[in-house]
Amino acid sequence: MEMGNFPILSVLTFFPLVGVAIIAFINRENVNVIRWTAFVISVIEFIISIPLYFAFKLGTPQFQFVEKLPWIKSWGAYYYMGIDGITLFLVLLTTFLTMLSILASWSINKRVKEYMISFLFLETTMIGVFCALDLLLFYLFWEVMLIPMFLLIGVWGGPRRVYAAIKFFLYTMVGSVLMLGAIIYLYWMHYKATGTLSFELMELLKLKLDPRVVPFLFLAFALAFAIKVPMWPFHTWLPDAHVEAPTAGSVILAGILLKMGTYGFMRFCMPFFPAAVQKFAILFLALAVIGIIYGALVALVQEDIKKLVAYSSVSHLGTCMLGLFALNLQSVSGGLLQMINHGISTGALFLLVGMIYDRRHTRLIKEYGGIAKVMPIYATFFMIAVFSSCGLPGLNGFVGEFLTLLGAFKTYPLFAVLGATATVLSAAYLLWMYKRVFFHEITNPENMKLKDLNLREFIIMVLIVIPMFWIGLYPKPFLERMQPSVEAFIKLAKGEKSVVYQMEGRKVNLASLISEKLER
Amino acid sequence: MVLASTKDIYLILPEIALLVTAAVVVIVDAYSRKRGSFLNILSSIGVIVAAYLNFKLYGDHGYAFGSIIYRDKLAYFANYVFLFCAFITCFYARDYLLRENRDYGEFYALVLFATLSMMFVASSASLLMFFLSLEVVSVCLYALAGFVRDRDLCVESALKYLLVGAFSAAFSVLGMAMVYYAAGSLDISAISRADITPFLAVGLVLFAVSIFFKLSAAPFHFWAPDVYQGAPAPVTGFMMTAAKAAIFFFVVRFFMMALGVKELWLSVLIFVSVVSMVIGNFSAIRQMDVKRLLAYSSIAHAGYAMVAIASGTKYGEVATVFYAVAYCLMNLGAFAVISVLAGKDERYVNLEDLQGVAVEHPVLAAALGVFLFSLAGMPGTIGFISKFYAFAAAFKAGLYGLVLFALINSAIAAYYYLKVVYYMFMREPKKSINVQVGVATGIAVLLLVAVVIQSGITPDYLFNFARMSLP
Amino acid sequence: MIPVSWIFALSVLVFATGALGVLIRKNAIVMFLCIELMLNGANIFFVGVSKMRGAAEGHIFVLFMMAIAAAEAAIGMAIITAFYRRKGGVEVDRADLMKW
Amino acid sequence: MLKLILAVILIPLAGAMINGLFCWKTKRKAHLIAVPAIAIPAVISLVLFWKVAHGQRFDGTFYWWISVGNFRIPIGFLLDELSAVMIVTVTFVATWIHIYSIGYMDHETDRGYAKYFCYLNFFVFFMLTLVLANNYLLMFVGWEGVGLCSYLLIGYWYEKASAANAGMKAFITNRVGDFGFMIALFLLYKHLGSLIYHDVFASAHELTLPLATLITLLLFMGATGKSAQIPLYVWLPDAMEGPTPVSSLIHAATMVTAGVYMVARSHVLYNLAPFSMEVVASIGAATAMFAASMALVNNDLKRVLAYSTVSQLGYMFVGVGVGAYAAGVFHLFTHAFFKGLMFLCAGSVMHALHGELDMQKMGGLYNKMKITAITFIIGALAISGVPPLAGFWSKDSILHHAFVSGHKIIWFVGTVTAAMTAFYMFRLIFLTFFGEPRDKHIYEIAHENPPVMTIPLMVLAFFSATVGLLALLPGGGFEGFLNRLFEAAHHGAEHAAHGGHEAGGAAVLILISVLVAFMGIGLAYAMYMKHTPDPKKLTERFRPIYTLLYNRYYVDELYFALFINPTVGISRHVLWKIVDVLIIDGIVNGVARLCSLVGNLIRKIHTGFIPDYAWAILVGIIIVCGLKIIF
Repeated sequence: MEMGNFPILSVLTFFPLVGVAIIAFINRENVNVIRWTAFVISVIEFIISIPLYFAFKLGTPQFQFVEKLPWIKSWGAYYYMGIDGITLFLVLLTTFLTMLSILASWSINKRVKEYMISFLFLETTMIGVFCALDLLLFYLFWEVMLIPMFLLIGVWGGPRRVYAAIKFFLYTMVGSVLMLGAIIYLYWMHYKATGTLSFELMELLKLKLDPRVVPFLFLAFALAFAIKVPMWPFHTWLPDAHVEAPTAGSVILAGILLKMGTYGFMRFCMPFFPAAVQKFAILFLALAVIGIIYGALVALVQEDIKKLVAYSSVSHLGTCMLGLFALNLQSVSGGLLQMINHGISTGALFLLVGMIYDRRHTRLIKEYGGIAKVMPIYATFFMIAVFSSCGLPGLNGFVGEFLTLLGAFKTYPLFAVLGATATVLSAAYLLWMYKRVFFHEITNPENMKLKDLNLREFIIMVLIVIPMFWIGLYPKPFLERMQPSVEAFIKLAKGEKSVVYQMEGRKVNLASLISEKLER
Repeated sequence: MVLASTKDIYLILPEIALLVTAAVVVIVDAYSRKRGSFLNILSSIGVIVAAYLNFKLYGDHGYAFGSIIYRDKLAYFANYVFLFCAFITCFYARDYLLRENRDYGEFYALVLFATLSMMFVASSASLLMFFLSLEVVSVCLYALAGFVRDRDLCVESALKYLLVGAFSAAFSVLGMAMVYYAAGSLDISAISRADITPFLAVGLVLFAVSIFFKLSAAPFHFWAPDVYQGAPAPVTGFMMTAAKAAIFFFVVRFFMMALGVKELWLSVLIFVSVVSMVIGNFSAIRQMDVKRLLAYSSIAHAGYAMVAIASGTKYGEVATVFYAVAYCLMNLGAFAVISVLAGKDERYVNLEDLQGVAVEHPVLAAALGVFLFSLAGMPGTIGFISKFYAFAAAFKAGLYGLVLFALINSAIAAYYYLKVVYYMFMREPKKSINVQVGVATGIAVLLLVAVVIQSGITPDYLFNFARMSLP
Repeated sequence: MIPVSWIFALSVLVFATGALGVLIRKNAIVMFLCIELMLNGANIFFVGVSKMRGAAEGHIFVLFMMAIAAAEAAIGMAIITAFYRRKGGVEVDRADLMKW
Repeated sequence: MLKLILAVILIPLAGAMINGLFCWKTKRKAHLIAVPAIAIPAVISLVLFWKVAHGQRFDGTFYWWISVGNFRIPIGFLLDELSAVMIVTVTFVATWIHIYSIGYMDHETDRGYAKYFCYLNFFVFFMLTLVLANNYLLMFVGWEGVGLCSYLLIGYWYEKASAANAGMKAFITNRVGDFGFMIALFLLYKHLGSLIYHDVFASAHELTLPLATLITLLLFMGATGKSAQIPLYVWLPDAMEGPTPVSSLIHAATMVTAGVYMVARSHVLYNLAPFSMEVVASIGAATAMFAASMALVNNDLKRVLAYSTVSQLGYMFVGVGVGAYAAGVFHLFTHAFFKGLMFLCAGSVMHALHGELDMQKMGGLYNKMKITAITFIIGALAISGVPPLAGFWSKDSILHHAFVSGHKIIWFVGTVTAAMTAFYMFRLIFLTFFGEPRDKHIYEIAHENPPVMTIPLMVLAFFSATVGLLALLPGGGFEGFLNRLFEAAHHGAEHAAHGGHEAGGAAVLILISVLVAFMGIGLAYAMYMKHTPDPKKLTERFRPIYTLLYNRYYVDELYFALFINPTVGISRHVLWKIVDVLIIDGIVNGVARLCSLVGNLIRKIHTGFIPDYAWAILVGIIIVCGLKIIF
């Protein structure tokens, strides 16, 4: 499929803003019109993103669909967008989950207009984060993203929403200001070395840094991303934010936002400072493993379903980090795939929890029991999601988890073995929860009259279950698209700077495109 | 010897335009109370004329009136900034004044007088000229602060401003006298050539007191929360922005360009910067009065700007100038919104009163949100660009520790901005706030929102403009 | 001829007296007068230095200063009057609405 | 051949999908889809078996599943003697159990009925994947997949708390074993670079002894989970909460033998690691006896059978552990028939008694349920090792191999266990089918079940009685057929083992094991028919032992006290409440609170009093001047 000069990434990034503009002019009383508009926009967005998958060139680690325009000329900052095998699926995941999340937001009745505006705005920033190849541009999207998420949690969240929203915002902010400092340092070092100002990823990757400073820079970046991942012990914002956020917010938070942390490690933190990666590998592997086990153990004893899923995220993301820091092809591919998997399976779990919450307005496990009898379809989907999350072979979770641990075992057997305990623990906490919620007799009379999924919810679940089986049974399309980029990442993170990315031959330039169109 | 050559007059044409306008305003106001409501248009036109003249003059360098006024691109650029602030203030203040039944021409006249004095502050080539114009600005602002003279808060803030301001000015005079003794002249060029003796240094420090004072930099900031809280919102907006910007421009001209920061000032600047950030940010955390909160925030911002000043490099100069501009835009906007939200007699300035505004006035709340996020330094707004560049400049100059401190501070600062957003967006409205948004205010706010966001996303125009204004 | 240091000493003395007045008095008018005293203390030094150098600059400066002080006094009195009207006194501890 | 194999695997999957997705359409007619979905593969399996018997093998790839760098895993299948035996066993037994289920599950709701058959087909799909895979990872897929189905089917009556718990327990316990399995796979990949059997076995000799030992032990850890060996056997007795046909198919005939299959499949690796072999054999023997001892006193019909299964699985591991892979698999094969049969019989009794399982309430049922009783007795005789029934041949072969390979103790344990087996089986028969009815009401309602249930019983009984005779086929019989596979890699490690029924010593061994079987039966007859010695008195006499046995050695309690409760307790009270909430979040919130506190202090310096402000300015000036002068 030939993309021509179509600036697909820009369109993807800014199309939701068109939706924002449209919704801004709809009367706030027309709630359904607003919902449908938002949904249609997100569907179109998803459809626009599909060609990425087909047009993506295999076998090259270079960035594709690249667009480069001068942005802040006096600072040497560019509007520089592009994706590679690492981000391709993250972008697709974003458009996909946003679509589902909006569809799952029908139960929002309060200030729907603002809600949908925030959501679409959030989508813009998320795609921007994944596509930006200029550090300043990245930082822009990275930080701006906090605002809509802050509002989503804070306005439409649960009882402790404000605490959670502010905690989320400030925690992330603390991390990112240090990263900003490191970015500034790199910026000046690059200027010193070459005499040109640039925030470009590829340019900055070429830098030779003072080995005494590298650890500090690495830690500054790492802190920002570790908070986002979240790695133990920077995880405590997560349960709060997840629990308090509205369903769709949790889905996006778990599905996309956490991935930005791991993505940041892959794209920036580790390639920039290979020396520090070596130095700190053990520390980060240890934290990852602690996160895996700790997250699982704490999840085991949660009383709130959503909190349980939140802690399970800590555990799962630990696996991703384990994969990244083990630095071999299998582990990193697995870690990357696990990022996608976690987005899907945990996203599905949050959606499901949201559905039951809409009905009963509680998420406490003890309030339930025997739901399987009254909501068989729901129970089935929940079970699929549970098994996807705990890595049952044949579903997506297994492929990622197994690859990660397999690869990690090659380089760090001990950590991999410890990480593998997650397979036992995840089964324990998920099935125990499942048992308490769905099995046994119905003791609470309120649960007797629960209605099974309606058509809308059914469609959501069917849509999200499809990729679970797809990745579980035929992960090849995913893995083969990732592989060259993963290989390049490993080389970079190991300090082989000879494989720095080159620019794609063809640049898509929005301005020239527009002028071209005008001339015709 | 002629008292003033044509060239002299020519170079200060913008000021003259303002002077004339102010005079006309006073006269019109005196003779026809009824037409008072159009005075904002009149003064806005005067400001535009001045801006036009400024535009025409842009690029004409040179001293005027001997060696007390120096016009260069920096001065013209500064003029634009003051004129913009004055324009916005005059333009929307009418809505406020009408609501408070204080639609007096003096207001506009005082704003215009203050503005023209600020223009002199930014282009003064002598400490004498600086001090005189600054005092004129101050006198105008004393009057403006107490403009609503039957409001207790206003009167109180005017008194505090007057007494503390005059007190600190006196130190400046003493300092100037010492400088005059040590350097033999008050001309900036002469001072920069003089040997730095301890006497001169102490003189300069004493002189700098009124600069720090006006910048509301700690520990000379104590008046700021009270005055900013008490003064009428448009006045606060004006004096928080234009008056401070004037000082920033002078600082760039005097301390950075003429004297050089490195040996002379670094320790003082770092101290003041750190203390300002700490006091400003921490005091704001528990603050419930939105005006006072922004006042504390402005103290912290003085600290951030000081980071840029401390760098002392060319980058630092650009950063300082740009910071001043950004700061003006954000705070003008914030106070324009507050002037509306506060309601009659500014009764609703407590966060508790503002809770849930977003439900009934989403656009207004969103606009304030934009300004607050900009103040917090969120990317996508001008606040980020200015802060980034300020820190980058200091970083380049090797002030790693200071930058780190400032970065952490700006993360802490995010809390209280978020707090305001939280009250506006995330609480249910307690009572219906009867808010009338005047057309002028609406236009001003939207304009400022547009500029803040536009300059946050594509800062090139504004940034280059600021950079070009420096040699 | 009196040495400059003496003039400086006198000027600082006057200045300090004024400053002390501001620091310890509560009456707004007295405080304001003390500030005038401080200004005049500084002015003494200006005049002295000017005299010593035989230049007119200092003298001119002092004249400007007095003009400014007059303007300030005018506006100051207006404010203090307004204050008196609202608070029934000119003691600065009556200004206690705004703190913290 | 690939097409046939795919047909075998995918037809059950298709059946499961149809019943799963359209359960509200298929309802009562679910079996019309489910039974053919197993029967057809059964026929195809026979065809495949036929081909293998004539020397054909298949090892091929369907498609590449995971492929990252040099880690390439196909969805690929291996059909050789071992897998051929397995698929025939699985599909054949499964077919009859499906048919039996039609009658057994007729009380279920419409949806439940369809769901049941869906799960059952699904299970067969995974079981076939497990045995047909040509690499460890795909085997692992089947391995976990059968675990999933086991979970679903044990928890089929999820409204019963015990069923829900048992399902969860089964899955999690299995996961513990799978943990070891996974690590073994990691090791294999790390050191051999592949997980495909062909490559692994071809390069297995490169493994050092410790490594081979470690890998095989970890694999065996997986096996202990799936095949319910010490220490992970605890889930199997509880698994009896599932419908009885499920216990029969999954927890007796097929799934639980997957561990044995896996060890047999990995014989190349085990041959490299003598120590692991010893461990396998020892654990097998220990489990055999241990489980049998618990079966002695249990009064629950199904649980006795469950312990018996655990015990018999122990035998199988003894077989593979002493290197007699063929014997182990042979026992697996015969066990599938007679244990499947006995479970179905137990189910038949249960069905007739509306779910009653307590043997103490039964008695004399022979009169009411002749077919069930007779078929059960056939099964019991088979398991007790009474010639010429199936169990005799396979069990004896294992004991024989154990003895001749020098594992005298293991042989002794196995023989004693054989006696115990005979005893508890006949104890069960006497208590259930003979003697006086102990509960009138239960006796009243008892009735023979419809043919749809009895015909499978009879078929399986027939095979239980006769499959052992396969050992007599020319060319070494059943074991000879399998040894075509095992011998190839054997290199004479266990040369004298196979076909050892001719030697004189062997005859003595046979005699001993037949004797102990009859001793066991006789003792059971004496105690439960003649009451000499009276079981009650014995119980009184050996009260502590009885209590220990009756309470299953308190192992479950021990596990709870040692692992589960501490884990949950520490997680809740230490990790969550203290580490997470108090310490980590406490620090986070503490920083925030500290900032707030400091903020409140700092803002108090703005007193609002003008002279104070003047003082501040003075202090500021002094500090600034000081700084200026010092620096």
